[in-house]
Amino acid sequence: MAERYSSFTPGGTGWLLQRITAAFLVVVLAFHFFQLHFVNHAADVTFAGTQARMENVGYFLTMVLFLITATFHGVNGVYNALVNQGLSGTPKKVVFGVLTIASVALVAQGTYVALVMAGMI
Amino acid sequence: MSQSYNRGLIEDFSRWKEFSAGMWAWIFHKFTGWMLIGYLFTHIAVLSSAIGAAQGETMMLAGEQVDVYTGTIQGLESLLIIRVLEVGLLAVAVFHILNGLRLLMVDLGIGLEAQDKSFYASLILTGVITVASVPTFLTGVGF
Amino acid sequence: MSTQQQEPETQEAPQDPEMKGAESPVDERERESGVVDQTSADDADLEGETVHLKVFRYDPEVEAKQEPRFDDFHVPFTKGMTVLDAVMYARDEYDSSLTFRHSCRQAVCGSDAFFVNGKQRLGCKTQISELEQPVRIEPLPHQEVVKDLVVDMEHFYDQMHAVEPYFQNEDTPDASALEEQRQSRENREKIKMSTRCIWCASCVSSCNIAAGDNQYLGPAAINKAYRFAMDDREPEEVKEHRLRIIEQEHGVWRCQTQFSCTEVCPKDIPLTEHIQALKREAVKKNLKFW
Amino acid sequence: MYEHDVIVVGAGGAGLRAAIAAHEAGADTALVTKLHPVRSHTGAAEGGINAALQEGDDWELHAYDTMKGSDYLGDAPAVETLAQDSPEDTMRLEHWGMPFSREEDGRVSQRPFGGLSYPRTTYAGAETGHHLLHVMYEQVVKRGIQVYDEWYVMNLATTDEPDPNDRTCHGVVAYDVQSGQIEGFKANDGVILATGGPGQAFDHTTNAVSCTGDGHAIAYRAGVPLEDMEFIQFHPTSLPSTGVLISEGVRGEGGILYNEKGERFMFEYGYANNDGELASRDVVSRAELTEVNEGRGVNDEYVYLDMRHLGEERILDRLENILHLAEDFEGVDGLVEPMPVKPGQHYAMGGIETDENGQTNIDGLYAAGECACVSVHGGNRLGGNALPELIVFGKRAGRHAAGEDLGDAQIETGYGEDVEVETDADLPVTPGEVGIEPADDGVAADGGVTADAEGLLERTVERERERVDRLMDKDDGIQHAEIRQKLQKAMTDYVNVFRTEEGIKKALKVIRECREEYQHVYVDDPSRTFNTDLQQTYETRNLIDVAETIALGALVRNEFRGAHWRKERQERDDENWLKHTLISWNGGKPDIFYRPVILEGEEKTYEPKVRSY
Ligand SMILES: Cc1cc2nc3c(=O)[nH]c(=O)nc-3n(C[C@H](O)[C@H](O)[C@H](O)COP(=O)(O)OP(=O)(O)OC[C@H]3O[C@@H](n4cnc5c(N)ncnc54)[C@H](O)[C@@H]3O)c2cc1C
Ligand code: HEM
Ligand code: SF4
Ligand code: F3S
Ligand code: FES
Repeated sequence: MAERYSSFTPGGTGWLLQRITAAFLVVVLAFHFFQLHFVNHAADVTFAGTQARMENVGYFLTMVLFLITATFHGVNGVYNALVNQGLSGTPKKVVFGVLTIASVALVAQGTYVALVMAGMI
Repeated sequence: MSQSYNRGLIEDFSRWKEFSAGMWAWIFHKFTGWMLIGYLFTHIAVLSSAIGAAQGETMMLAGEQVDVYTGTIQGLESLLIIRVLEVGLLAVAVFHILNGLRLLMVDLGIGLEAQDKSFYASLILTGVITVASVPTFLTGVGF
Repeated sequence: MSTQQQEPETQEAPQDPEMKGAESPVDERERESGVVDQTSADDADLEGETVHLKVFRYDPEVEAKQEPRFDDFHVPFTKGMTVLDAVMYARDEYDSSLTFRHSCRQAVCGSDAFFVNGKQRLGCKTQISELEQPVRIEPLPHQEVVKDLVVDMEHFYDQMHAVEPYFQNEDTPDASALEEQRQSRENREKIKMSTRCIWCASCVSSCNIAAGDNQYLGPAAINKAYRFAMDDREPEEVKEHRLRIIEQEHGVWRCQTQFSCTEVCPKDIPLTEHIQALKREAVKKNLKFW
Repeated sequence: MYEHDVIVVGAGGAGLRAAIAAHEAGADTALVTKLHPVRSHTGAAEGGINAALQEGDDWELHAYDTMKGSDYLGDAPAVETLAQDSPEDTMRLEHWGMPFSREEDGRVSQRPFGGLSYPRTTYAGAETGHHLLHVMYEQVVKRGIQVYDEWYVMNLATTDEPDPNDRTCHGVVAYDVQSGQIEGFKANDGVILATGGPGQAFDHTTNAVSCTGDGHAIAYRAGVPLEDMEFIQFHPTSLPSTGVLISEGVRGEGGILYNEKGERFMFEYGYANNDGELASRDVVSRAELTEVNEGRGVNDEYVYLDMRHLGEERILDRLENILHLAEDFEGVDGLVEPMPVKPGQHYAMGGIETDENGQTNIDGLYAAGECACVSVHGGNRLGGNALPELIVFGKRAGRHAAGEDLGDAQIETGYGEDVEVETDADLPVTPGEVGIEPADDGVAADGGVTADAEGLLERTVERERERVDRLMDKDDGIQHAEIRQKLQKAMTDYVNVFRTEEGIKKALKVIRECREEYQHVYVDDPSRTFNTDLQQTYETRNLIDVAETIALGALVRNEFRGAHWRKERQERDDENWLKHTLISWNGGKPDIFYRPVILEGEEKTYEPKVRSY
């Protein structure tokens, strides 16, 4: 009965953020693909070129935000998929922890790389 | 129930032939989502070579001394397999985007009756866009 | 029903107590589904022939049936035969131990949802002539099998009960004064489809999420919650309370809009639409607090 | 053994309402039902609930219509109670959230119905019964009333004093369908039977497969008379293969009935030269059956109801759901083909004799709903009068069983000294039990030990366990399905809309044969888990008893009243027949007796009117 469903953690925020990040990602991802495969061919990417783009503050911020949203969106998506498959109890907590650490690491590393590219470090 | 029979999930995936549009969309979306997040991790790993490049590390690429970042990327890009994988990635991303848009519509309660049609549309569009970008992706590979 | 002697008095408007679809505002959706399923191959082709059924058998107590198997039955076809008619025939004529739930034979009791040729369907509402042969009849997937086509429904009932499936308004008018709570036609229309659920569990059985996450409320229970949350006769606080129930982690958010539930529902309830509407309501409610 | 104050058997509209009422009156209440409550056949009702709600209408008009509809065989106290209580009880359903159809101003809608002088049929779309059932189940969930679902009640635990009127009911014996376990349910205050109709006594019925008259039969065998069983309502347009009802709306819109030769028989053969297809239900039913009997039926079974000439547009607009029904349940596309239809058993006016508080002659035993006969419907039930009966008399039975004082009942019950006994019925065979074995009697043979309810219950449980063992241990003989089919066919052939003395006698003979065959019945399924074979074998026995009372009643009542038509005497006979037919089991030797109908109401006496149509 009702007790079975007593985990009163509203999942609504995650759900909403997943949609909002998705909407944001549509734009940025399309832009990103276009930029690096059609405008500049990936094969022609050089460090200098990357540096030039990254030095533009707007581009830099967009990319960092891109990274953060994509990480959240992707990792949250993976987590949800696992919960959908019935993940619960301790394994669920463990997975949550691992995924959180992985995303923090990813965002940290990515931001660091971006800062380097922008020549700020 | 102490005595009852659990048929487990056999009927889930051994019955793929009977799946309907919404189900396929879900499976594909899941699959493409996982590919994308996987790629994101690799992507950042590859780009991390920029750190070395900034510190002046270099490597040999096609007989030339270049910085590690340029070298890694261009080295990878010169491999056909990577180019093909990239087309795959594009397909994956495009489908995920299009179906993602479809899902956003569904969340807003728009066009629910046409959900199967919009799934087929996403599939077809994905195919078209992918095929159309093959030339762009494959230019100059390995030559 | 009308007695003989009253008949002339009501002749100008022959009214039927059992009038079906007599409701005045004609529902759009009902019209749509009016596009009748294609009547397949001429029934005449089948007349005089037998229908080949492959029926899932399991019984924990009978040795030969402890390991599930499929039994073949060849049932003489008669025009208009439904899947339920066919299994009833097989039971009455060939094997009285063939077990399945059934009662009304008219799609109102919800007891005979089976997995027929790979889809959740009500046995009594499925014409056998529309199916490919052999007709495979299995118990509903994702529920434990008790015996043959009978599945354990306890979990389904628990889920239904978990959403507090009863009207809550402490402040109703006086019944003896014959005063009702007013409800607009629009509001009734809005909840109409959701009130048609017959608890057959087809939807839940078709949903992959419900299969994976046992705690997921599932489309039927969420639809039940919708039926009350959207009913204007309940006060605002109750609605909020209802939203709190369905927005738990294993509530509406688990739904991945697979649409299978909507597709199999024998009562044509737009389940996905109702689930999505509740997600939006829940988000709206939460945004209010920010 | 389980123990509660009030045990309600059956969880359709009547049972649920009774349970709610008993619970509200403070009793520890439990529902024991062979189907999960929401599966009950109340869910099939479509039309509506009669209640005098509007201004301009009042209960007296409703009572008058009902009495007239009953062909003056309803008991005034019951009829008036129904009409008086229905408005408030219907309103209460609304307060419990029932989604009634609405008017522009937000009030509940009411529509006109056959036989009603005012539009007072309150409805919720075309699925009133479904909503009524679900709303009341919701209230049961809300109140946390214990439900034993998929428990099949096999018998009552009743003491065995020689005079049934002295007996007391202490509970029921039921078996858990899922596990096969047989248990006693002790009722401290009362047992309420709400087991629904006996439609399965016929092979063609709009009733569910589960409508097997179990409550009728167990009460009957325990010593409660069955009343007015011959009054069975038949609906002229039900689909041949399933019994699903095709509404009168089709004929109302201009649908035409044809026989096999393509003749519009209602006119061609003069069944109703004025009204044609729009003649009343029993007229149309008899016309259809005459066609079939005289060889003009399609496949010797049914006739055609054709609506194609109405045009697709009109059909889609007004009768769209009929298309679905014909398609889903008969595989016929009403736009291209005519629909096959035939008369089907629809409702039983008679049942377990009770007073207006739901009480039977046995202390502690109540009945409500279609299985009971209070009687409000008399010779014929008006459309929309069964659902109010469920809530009004369900509620009363629940409250009374829980100990509330509802005042003294005016309706008498039981087979007493002062009743008129039928002594010269010309019976072709002896009715009743063949070679009665003690175990097959309705009461525990314990020499009148009444003091110890628990002991009584244990003995009754033991008896049923033995019976089950006997049925299961036997390895050959005859299977219940064969007997049931034979019984149903005989009832449909001979005790249908069309009744002749000769036919009914044939039916009684077949019933006798069925009884004899039932001596050899065995259950083939060896499993205790969900053994529906066993359950149905029990049900078939009940059907035999119920069918017999229907046939007996039909045989003795030599007149045409309400739904009961007799070839030998095609008119109403108020002189001799303003009385109820009652049949008492009498330890296996049925007795037929009569009780005068009560036509004196609270304020006025209902004077029988001449029937005209
Ligand atoms: C197609 C159709 C349309 C109708 N339309 C209308 C209408 O429009 N208006 C109207 O007023 N009336 C209508 N009626 C009549 C009305 O619906 C019924 O008379 C009424 O619903 C009967 O209700 P009930 O509670 O007595 O029995 P049911 O609803 O039949 O319930 C019987 C209950 O008893 C239980 N039970 C039976 N035997 C046992 C046992 N041995 N052990 C344990 N449990 C048992 C069952 O599980 C079930 O829960 C219609 C009937 C039909 C068939
Ligand atoms: C570009 C635009 C994108 C859109 C419109 C989009 C949309 C969505 C939506 C709506 C969901 C939720 C599905 C659901 O809960 O029902 C989702 C899931 C997911 N997305 Fe995206 N997404 C986008 C980009 C990305 C990117 C860049 C990644 C990878 C980093 C990603 C990874 C995922 C993953 C892993 C899931 C979970 C899949 C699952 O259910 O298993 N998405 N996406
Ligand atoms: S929502 Fe539809 S499929 Fe689900 S239980 Fe209700 S009627 Fe059955
Ligand atoms: S199938 Fe399941 S995922 Fe949602 S739309 Fe239906 S509940
Ligand atoms: S038998 Fe009742 S829904 Fe099919």
